[in-house]
Amino acid sequence: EPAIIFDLGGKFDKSFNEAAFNGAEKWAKETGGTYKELEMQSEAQREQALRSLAEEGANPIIMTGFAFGDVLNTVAPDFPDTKFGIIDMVVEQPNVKSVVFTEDQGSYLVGMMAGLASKTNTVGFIGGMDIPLIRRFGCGYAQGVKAVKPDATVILNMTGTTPAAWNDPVKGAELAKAQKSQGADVIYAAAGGTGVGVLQTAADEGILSIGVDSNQNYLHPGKVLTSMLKRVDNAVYEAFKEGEDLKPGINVMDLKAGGVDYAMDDNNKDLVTPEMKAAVDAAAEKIKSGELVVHDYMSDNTCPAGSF
Amino acid sequence: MEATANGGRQATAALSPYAIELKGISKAFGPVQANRDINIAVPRGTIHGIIGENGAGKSTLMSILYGFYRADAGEIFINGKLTPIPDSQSAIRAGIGMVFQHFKLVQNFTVLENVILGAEDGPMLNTSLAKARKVLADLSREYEMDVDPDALIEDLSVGHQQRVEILKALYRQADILILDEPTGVLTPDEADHLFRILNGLKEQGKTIILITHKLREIMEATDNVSVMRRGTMVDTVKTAESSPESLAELMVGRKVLLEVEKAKATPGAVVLAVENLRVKDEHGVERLKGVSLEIRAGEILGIAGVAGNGQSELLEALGGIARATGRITLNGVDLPLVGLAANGLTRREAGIAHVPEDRQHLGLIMDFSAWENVAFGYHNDPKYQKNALFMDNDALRADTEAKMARYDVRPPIPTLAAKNFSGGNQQKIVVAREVEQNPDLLLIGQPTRGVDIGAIEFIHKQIVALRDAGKAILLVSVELDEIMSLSDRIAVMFDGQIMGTADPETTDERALGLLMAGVGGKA
Amino acid sequence: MDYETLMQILGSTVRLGTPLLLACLAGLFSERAGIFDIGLEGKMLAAAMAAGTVAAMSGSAWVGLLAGIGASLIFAMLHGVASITFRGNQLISGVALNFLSSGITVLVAQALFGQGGRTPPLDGAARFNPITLPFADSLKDVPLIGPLYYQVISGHSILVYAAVAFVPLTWWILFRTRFGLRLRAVGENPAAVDTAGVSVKGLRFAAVAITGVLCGVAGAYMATALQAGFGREMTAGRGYIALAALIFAKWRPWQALGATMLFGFFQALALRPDVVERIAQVKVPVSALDALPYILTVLVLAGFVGKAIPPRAGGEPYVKER
Amino acid sequence: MNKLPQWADVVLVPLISLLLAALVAAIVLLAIGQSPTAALAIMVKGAFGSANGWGYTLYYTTSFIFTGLSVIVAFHAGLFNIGGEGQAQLGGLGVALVCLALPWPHWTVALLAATLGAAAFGAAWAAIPAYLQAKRGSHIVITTIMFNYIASALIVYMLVDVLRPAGQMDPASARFPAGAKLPALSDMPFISEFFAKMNADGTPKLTKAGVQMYSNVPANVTLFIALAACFVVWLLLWRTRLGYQIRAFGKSEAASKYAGINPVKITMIVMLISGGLAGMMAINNVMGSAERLLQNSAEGAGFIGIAVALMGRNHPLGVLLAALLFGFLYQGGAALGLNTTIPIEMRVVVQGLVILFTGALDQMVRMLLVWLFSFGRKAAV
Ligand SMILES: Nc1ncnc2c1ncn2[C@@H]1O[C@H](COP(=O)(O)OP(=O)(O)OP(=O)(O)O)[C@@H](O)[C@H]1O
Ligand SMILES: Nc1ncnc2c1ncn2[C@@H]1O[C@H](COP(=O)(O)OP(=O)(O)OP(=O)(O)O)[C@@H](O)[C@H]1O
Ligand SMILES: [Mg+2]
Ligand SMILES: [Mg+2]
Repeated sequence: EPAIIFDLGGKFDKSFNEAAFNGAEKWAKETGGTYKELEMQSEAQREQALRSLAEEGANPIIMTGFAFGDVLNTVAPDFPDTKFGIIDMVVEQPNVKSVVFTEDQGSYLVGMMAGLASKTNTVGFIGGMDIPLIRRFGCGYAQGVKAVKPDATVILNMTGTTPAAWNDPVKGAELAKAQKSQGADVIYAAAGGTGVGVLQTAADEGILSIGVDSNQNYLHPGKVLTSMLKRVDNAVYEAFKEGEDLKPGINVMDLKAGGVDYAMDDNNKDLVTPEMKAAVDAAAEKIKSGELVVHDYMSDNTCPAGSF
Repeated sequence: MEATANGGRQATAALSPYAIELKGISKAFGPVQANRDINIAVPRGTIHGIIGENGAGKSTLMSILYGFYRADAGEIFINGKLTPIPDSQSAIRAGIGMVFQHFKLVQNFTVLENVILGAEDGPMLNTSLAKARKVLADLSREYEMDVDPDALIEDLSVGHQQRVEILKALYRQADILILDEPTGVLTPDEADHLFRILNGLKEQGKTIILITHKLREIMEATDNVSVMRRGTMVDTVKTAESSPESLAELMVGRKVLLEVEKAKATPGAVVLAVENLRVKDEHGVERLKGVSLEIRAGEILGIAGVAGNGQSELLEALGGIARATGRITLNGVDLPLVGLAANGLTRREAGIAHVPEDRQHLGLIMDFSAWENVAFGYHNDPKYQKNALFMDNDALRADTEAKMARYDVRPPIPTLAAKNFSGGNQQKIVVAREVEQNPDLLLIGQPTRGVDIGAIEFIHKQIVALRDAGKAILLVSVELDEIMSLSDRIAVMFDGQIMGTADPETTDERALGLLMAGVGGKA
Repeated sequence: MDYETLMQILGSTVRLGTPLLLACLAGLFSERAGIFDIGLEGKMLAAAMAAGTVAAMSGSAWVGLLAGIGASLIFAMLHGVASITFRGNQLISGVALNFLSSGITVLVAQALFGQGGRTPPLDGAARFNPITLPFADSLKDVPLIGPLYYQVISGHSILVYAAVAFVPLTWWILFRTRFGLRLRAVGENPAAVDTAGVSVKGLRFAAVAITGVLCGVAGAYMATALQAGFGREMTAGRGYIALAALIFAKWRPWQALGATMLFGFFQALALRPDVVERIAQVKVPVSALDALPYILTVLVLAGFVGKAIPPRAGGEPYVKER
Repeated sequence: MNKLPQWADVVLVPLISLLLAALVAAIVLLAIGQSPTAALAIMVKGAFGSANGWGYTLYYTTSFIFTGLSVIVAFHAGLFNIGGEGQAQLGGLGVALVCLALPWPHWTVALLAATLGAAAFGAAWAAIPAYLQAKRGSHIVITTIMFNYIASALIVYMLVDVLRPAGQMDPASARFPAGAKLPALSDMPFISEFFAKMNADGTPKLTKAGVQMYSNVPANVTLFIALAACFVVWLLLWRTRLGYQIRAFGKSEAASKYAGINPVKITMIVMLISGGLAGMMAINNVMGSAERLLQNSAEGAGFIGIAVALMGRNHPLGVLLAALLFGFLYQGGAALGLNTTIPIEMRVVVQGLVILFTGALDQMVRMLLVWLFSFGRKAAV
């Protein structure tokens, strides 16, 4: 029986963890199988959660979030017969599969769209916890904005420095208000549950927002410009399908592999003009072909397009 | 509403000559039977005294009448009518007012606010306050009780606070006024004023119940007097037909020996010398204003005075509890007055033992067993230590058993918690602990408060024996009789100072009373 | 900091200060009556859950508000029974009820909605939406006053204005009415109230009930105005900050407004480390800003910023017979 | 009010309180549509049904013993230390700084140093509220609550800005060196057999290399330190001069002044001991289990200490039993989270109920008992 552990935001964060949950649900529906799940309540529980599931014989065990990296490194060797999958982090163990995404590429695309949709020439980004991974989102986004509007202002904010930053909608809302008062009319939230507050406020205040991880366009129809899709659902789905034969190693899910994308549906079709879509799609093709290289913040911890 | 209530009262007035009749009142606090089947009748328009030893149940009985406590059994008749009094509201409605032994005032409220509390005229304060201000002015004038209606209670003297309590009752148009030990905190002068007020009230037809320990006051002020003993009502007599001696006998149940048998003192060298001792309380008010005194070996110095004139502070400063300035020397050695070195422990090491005034609050840990209490204050004493780390609990228990036997503590069970001993036996434990330490100086406050006659004699004997062994003793007591009969020398305190000294052989209560009131003596 | 940013932060201050203010006034009633209440947090949380749940189910924020008040009242009465009727330790009772609330809110929300202890997001009439005061839009561009009026004064939900109105109301009740006189007296010397013929228990229960109502409003504000729904532990220690503010305010209503807005300002600042950094010219750790209200409270308690004397009978059950 | 016999007060009151708490918890479970009996069965199985379960139960028990003792030491001096959580977190910081300071040659040396570090940091964190209480009369309950929040902010700062190794994303310290690794119960001679992994057929599980495998449980040598601490606290309180003074001070501050017991000194010493004990919990969770410092490492154990102390009637032996009870609750609660749809918060509910009934409604329970006893008496007459 496979198992999944969700990180602190909880499986209903409408974003990252929910995407993983959807992948698991999809697998369950298709195969009729069952799976075990656990939600983290605190940092210190991670190890117990992992061990408990492994002791109970769950296999494979998928966990969402980089924060599991360290404990997985110590737990995996104790259960050589169990396969583990971790998302957003590389753990080099013989029984661990690591799945990472090129968020910079997806963020670049929605950044272009934000630049094109902005009337004030100012756009915002609200990240969750201030870590290189999230800066990668922000940096890709800023590059995308600058690609279409070189003189645009990109306001980059982070919610906090601890995992609590993933689940602080009040702070998200206040940051969104602050960005709006600085002139931003499109705000990209890459902040897990915190983003719910950002999107809510943007809708309340009559500006556009961009969702993350899951397709969040439906949350405020006609008010969410698009969502940067990170196909965590696919990653989980695939892992569950591979089951006990989960292939260890590193799996990079990039634009080309369908790991990241932007969301189009009925909710935002009136917001995205055909020209915008054409421009973004063209860039996507160039990225896939390698013609266009988006700078990855995590490669050197710098961002050419903005400062945090 | 008030008018009809008054009218109702007047209507029934004709029916019964008694303002109050209590029938078969009983009340227990846990194991303590504070009142047992009490009957009493108080004729209207009289001042009725109630006397009895500490703990006899006087306050309890009156609190029941005022609805503060609920009786376990019994009936209350007001003006001949059966009147259940389940709470104070009912008592107030029945025209009863009470001034408690411990005042029930809100310290940071003004006089006016305290007066209207619970007797407001409507949901809005300003109308109530305006009316009360007027009524209060009238009452103050009528009874010569001037108080500033806007003063905060905490800024008033005790005497004034008591006036506020009386005004509170009068404001509620009380016909029956209960005063629980009103003069304990007053100077004789203030007390006289109070009695003038009470007589004025009586002339207006009000009924007054007066609880006091002072036989003189009973004789001077009351029409009738009831005597309580150990929770029961012993007798009610006409004051005019009784005498202090007969009342005292009723109170304690046998003839009272007021004199303590002791030989003449043979004072030796000065043991304790105090110079210009000053103590401030936590509000910065000076409570001890430069006291100087000396006690010699083999001498008992008695401190007389109305409670609250600095005696407690004197004991606390000498016992190392309160910070002080000035100078204290014991056998010629200076004792520290401030800082960490000034504490009960170092004083004991220096040779001072201390029986505090309030044994339950200071002298004992009520939840500790008797043997733990015997080490209290002497827990560092080498004889109670097993080694550097641990206390020798076995030795302590043995020691306690010995002390209990010698002092006839009942029951003689070292493991019983202090709170499970009666007041007298608690006091014996404290006295045993302190006296057996064989100190150079014994400080002893209210040694026989709440203690029965038998135990009083025993404790007095211990004090005299210690004196005869050549030790110095400082005795503080509010009981003038006790001071007169035990002391070899008497110092009278008033307002934080020593007003004068007297020889018990040659002085009398009247002379002491003047000193206690701050009249005469050194200014 | 430019004026526009300041106004924006002050606007946040009002929004974030409001739950603190409501909870602080709540605590004021209870503590003035001599019942210590460290359970403000739990009551707010229970109210937030009930308000979020009922608003989601009924679609009406007002019904949600009532439910929030109801839930908070239940906790208040539990505290009353424990500390007034059974003379239990008020601190322990408060601690216990906080735990109870922290757990039971998640249990109930999870049982009802199955969304990880959250209620569904609220919108439309299920939320208390911002109210734009008259002329706010037209005055917006008037220098100085315009932004102040538009950002700080206008644009809050009705509960914010209600909370501010509770301040003079509380003052008036406490110092101008019979009830207030008795309530203050019972917190200072219950025996005085008792012997004056007024029920100590009745007064204390009334005070505790008011505390329940105000905490209920505070919690409902959290779930239906500040946020759009209930989330686990969403009060995030605000009850304790309110308690701190109460001490800071020395148990007085107007000072409570000042103290809670000050603490709200700290919270608003903590949201904008960029601004703080610009002003201070050094990188200030966000955790330092988070800790500021608590540090300030300790300083107040230590008497460095004026001595706070609590109601004298506070924390002690009223016992007539030992 | 009638008095209860002592045995009833000591044994019956907590038991009945516990029963009432359990009853209400059962009602809560029924109300959310779950079966209380099934839940109990899962909890018992999860906590005591396997060696691994025991490993966690004892691990939690160890932590709760420390925080429970911390609370009772302060209680006996009349001080209500709600700051155990913050003190335990600071203790964790102490442990981390010690463990990361040196490549420790052997765990015994590291344990000694880390224990000192944990106790010192926990004590230091309690010292400020203690000082403010003793010298300035600031209510220790409020200050310790404030210090809990300040502690967690401080830990965040330390983890984010100071202790986090370069390149690591989650706010946590580096792993402690191997020399600082405490033996888990499953690493210890004799005891380890209990934690051997078994195949389904009952034979011992072997690695590929043919070595016997053991469950790696978090319960570790610290358990024995905790047991020793119970005994030491008992000795301290009831056998030493200091304990005598602590208890006297706690019963009556006024009287202890009369006896020359210095309130400032006692308050300080007691809070240092209390904070030290709470801090020492960190050798169990931070050094013994996580082997690095994490955010919120104490996981509420500081608060559970209050429940444990109340349940344990302020006696070290009672604390030991109550800690085991809460260890069961915690591990059982985790099992609930794993195996049922009952949220893990259930254990917080139970914790709240236990504190409520044993700490705040004890008078009610006592009155109930007096009432019941009065029947017995009447029947006897
Ligand atoms: N609230 C109470 N709870 C328990 N016991 C009480 C209470 N009040 C009084 N008692 C006990 O009841 C008995 C009678 O006390 P009461 O105060 O009526 O005596 P009293 O005659 O007024 O004495 P005193 O002269 O000292 O004022 C005493 O044994 C006392 O300890
Ligand atoms: N709180 C208590 N708990 C248990 N027993 C008590 C308590 N208080 C008093 N007692 C018991 O009740 C009895 C009466 O106590 P009380 O203080 O009224 O004695 P008393 O008649 O005033 O004696 P004494 O003259 O020695 O003061 C005593 O035997 C005592 O052991
Ligand atoms: Mg009396
Ligand atoms: Mg007695």
